[in-house]
Amino acid sequence: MSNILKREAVFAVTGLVTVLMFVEYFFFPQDWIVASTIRNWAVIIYNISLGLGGVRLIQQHVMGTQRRKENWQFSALFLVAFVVMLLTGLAGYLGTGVATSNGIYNWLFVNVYTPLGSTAYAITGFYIFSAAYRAFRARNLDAALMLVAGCFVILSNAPVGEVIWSGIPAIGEWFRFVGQVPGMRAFEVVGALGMIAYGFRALLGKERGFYAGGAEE
Amino acid sequence: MSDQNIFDKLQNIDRRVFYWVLFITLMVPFIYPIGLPVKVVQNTRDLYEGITGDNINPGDIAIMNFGYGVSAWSECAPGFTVCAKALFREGARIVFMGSQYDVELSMNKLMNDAREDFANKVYGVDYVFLGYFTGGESAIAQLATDAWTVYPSDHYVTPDAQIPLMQDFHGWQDVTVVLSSDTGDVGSYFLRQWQGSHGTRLAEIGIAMNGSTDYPYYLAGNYFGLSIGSRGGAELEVLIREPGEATTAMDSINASHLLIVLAVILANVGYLLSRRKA
Amino acid sequence: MTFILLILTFAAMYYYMYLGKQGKVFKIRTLPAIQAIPEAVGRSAEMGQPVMWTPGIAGSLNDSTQGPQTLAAISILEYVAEEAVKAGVKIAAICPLPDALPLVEETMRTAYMSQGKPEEFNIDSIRFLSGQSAYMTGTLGYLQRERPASTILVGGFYYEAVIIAEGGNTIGAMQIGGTNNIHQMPFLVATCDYMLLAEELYAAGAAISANPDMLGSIKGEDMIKWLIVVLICVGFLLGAARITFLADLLRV
Amino acid sequence: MAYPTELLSVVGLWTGWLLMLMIYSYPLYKENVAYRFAEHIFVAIFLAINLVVNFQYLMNTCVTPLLQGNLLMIVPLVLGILIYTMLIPEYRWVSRYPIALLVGAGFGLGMRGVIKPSILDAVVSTITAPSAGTMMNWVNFLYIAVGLLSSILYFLLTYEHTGLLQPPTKLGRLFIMIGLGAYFGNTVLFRFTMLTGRAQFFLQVLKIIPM
Repeated sequence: MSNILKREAVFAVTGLVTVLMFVEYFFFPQDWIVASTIRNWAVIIYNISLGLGGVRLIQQHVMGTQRRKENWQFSALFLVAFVVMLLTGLAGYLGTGVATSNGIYNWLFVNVYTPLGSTAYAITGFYIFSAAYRAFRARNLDAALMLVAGCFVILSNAPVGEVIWSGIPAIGEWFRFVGQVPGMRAFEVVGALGMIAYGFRALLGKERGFYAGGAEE
Repeated sequence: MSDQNIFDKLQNIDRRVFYWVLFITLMVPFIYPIGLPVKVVQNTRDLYEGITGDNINPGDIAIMNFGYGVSAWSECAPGFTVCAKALFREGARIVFMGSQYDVELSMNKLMNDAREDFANKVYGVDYVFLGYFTGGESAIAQLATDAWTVYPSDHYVTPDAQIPLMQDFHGWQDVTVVLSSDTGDVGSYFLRQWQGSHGTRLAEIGIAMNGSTDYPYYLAGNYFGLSIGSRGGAELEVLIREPGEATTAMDSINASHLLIVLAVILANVGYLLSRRKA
Repeated sequence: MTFILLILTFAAMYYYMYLGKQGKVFKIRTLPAIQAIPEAVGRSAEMGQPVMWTPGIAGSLNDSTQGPQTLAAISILEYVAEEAVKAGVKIAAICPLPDALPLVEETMRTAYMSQGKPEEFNIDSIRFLSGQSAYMTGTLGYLQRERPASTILVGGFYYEAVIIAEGGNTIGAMQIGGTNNIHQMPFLVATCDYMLLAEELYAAGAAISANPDMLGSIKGEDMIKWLIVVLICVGFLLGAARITFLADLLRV
Repeated sequence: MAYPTELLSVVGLWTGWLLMLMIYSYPLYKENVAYRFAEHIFVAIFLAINLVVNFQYLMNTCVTPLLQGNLLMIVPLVLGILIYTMLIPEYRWVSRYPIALLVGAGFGLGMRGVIKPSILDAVVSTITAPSAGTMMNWVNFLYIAVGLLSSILYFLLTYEHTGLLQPPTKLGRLFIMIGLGAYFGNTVLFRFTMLTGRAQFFLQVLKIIPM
């Protein structure tokens, strides 16, 4: 009994919910209350599940601090910053319903989170540039074609391309508006079929990857 | 010293030298601007014309989705701002929403960048800020069929029942056009659950990286218009005749793009020479 | 038309999965990147250097677009580990994904056991680095210190692919890349000697794990690809002759 | 946006500027204490904002309606909490039910929605002849059709690329490389634009250029 509860019943839920989504799409022009309700549940469950990654991260830093592991000071710093931001945010929310109504939370949000968010995400600009010189080689026909197309698109994306040679925008735009389309469209079509294959295996309960790291109980 | 080992020496330059050269190159044009003209391409023109003139009537409802966060402001905010201005000037009513934790900051920035347009608009009547949502594709599909379950209230916790605009917005039937600006997948959710399922007019104010994957959908008519990256933002600023952040950034884009193409060419010339020698 | 194509796709996949269950084995075509694995391990044996495998940080297992890439990467690890144990080469698995760690360990341990050398398995050959910058810094540090002769960069990558591939390239390692994330493919193509593009990653995983369901559904996919190819051929000729019958039909 | 005058805002501006330098000390110099300090602050604050914003959304969409009488909302609330049994090994199997519902809804919506835009519309667009009769339009029409055909043939996974299939599949891989090249070009524009924004912020805070 317990094995059915741990495996077959789970796959049945996946399959049933998937079929409900199909039934709504193909047989209900407006919307179907059953599918709409389940979708609304999925939104809420997804929302609650977002805390999972956080729990693991907090566990890791609490252990790091307790056991004085290497660089434990940074784990302590993490916990302090996390608690201050969490409490001030919740205080703001419980007070007026909008977290940023709390002065400390709003100040940290605008003056610490915003610059750090932009800075961390933009770091890739550095890496692309050094990789372009040190690693991007036309080692074969594939890579050569890719680099030629890439350079023309780069120079046609920047207005300066036209100043260098009037042909650049024309060739660059051909690559952007025609040249890339078959390759990208092939990824689209093949990707769609890949998603359907993966969903179909999940529908039949043949996809072990989802359930808690795929380990069989 | 034969030219071949110059390239070997250049190849082993410390990575940090490249980083300093790039960062300085990006700064110089802000101090000494050049201001080259920006040519408008068809996909951006279709986006602008699709939300102006007789394609939008006063009172129509448009959804504008902040699918980008503070980290992509320089890429998406300029184009997003121009589209919001254009829609307001056509008398459209706008529902702002977003899938990022910092959507409130993006909304504040928009209200500041387009303050003249927001000045003569009434909150709750001409526009509403619904704020953050989560739930991935399920939430976007649910927004199409029963919007009030995804957003029982706006960002300021005012229940939908007390917001005039929300009385006319319950699902896809009430929406004339959806504009999504994404670093992530929400644009493709609107594509599958709104445009693909109900034929809603959809356009993307996209990041440049997604330009290649978005463009075939524009060609197939799934997107009626498409702006690609900060270059698209600069083109939209040309179309609305109000130069802004994207136009200012174009000079740095020019300098840095020249630099990377030179780097690729230099590297490969050295590589081919050393391969011929070997 | 959407309904018909969906049912056709399900039918094709189910039919070949059923045949697979009956024992029919579908062979995945030759993938140069997988054929190069013995060569990569051989190079490490010659140079007395280790082989490095890493799956990228995007692939948490219950993410429907990234998870499958990690599972395919772990199947490829199984093959690499077996070849490495046979050749007596050290293998390092650098994994930034907490939920995939048990699977990585289980795969490495089984590889050593299947080659009859369970005692040679060393748990320290699996390194866990949490967080993208720690993962990038740690992997770069490993590349510069240990200087592996070959690196296997397959799985769900984000922009750490640029840095790790460049690091491997500048120490002269032979690199095999593979991902289904389009945004990282250009960088891996430009920096790796062999590359698994998009669905090829899953095909490689299926070929190695010989999972009948996986192979059957891939065969079913191929049939639908043939159908699409026929539709395009016929449609193109009709379109050129300005006959829009097929295009209108597909628009229904 | 004008340069702030109020003390708290000026302090905030310079805080952001210093944190940026701490993060960029990693690529521009080397991994160091300042970088690790800024990184841990960022991850901590990002996680806190994540929890606060999602808690707020959960209250609005689930708890408040539940307290206002929509008793059905107890189901997703309980199922959502059950996901956390994943952290307790012996009860991990319980977490499979909420995950099963998420996976079922995710794939159900994904599969039903992907066919029209990503397959049918793609084929229709490829086989629709250009309305305008210019030579270049017809060349592009042929190019895209042949390109898509050969690229899809390249992705046939259970057929060897030999014999009759060898030429088209080899050609298909070249079309794919052109697509990836354009993608690389667009990625450069994206990454450099974000770094440009940081270079601008650097100069603005130093008042070298206006805000």
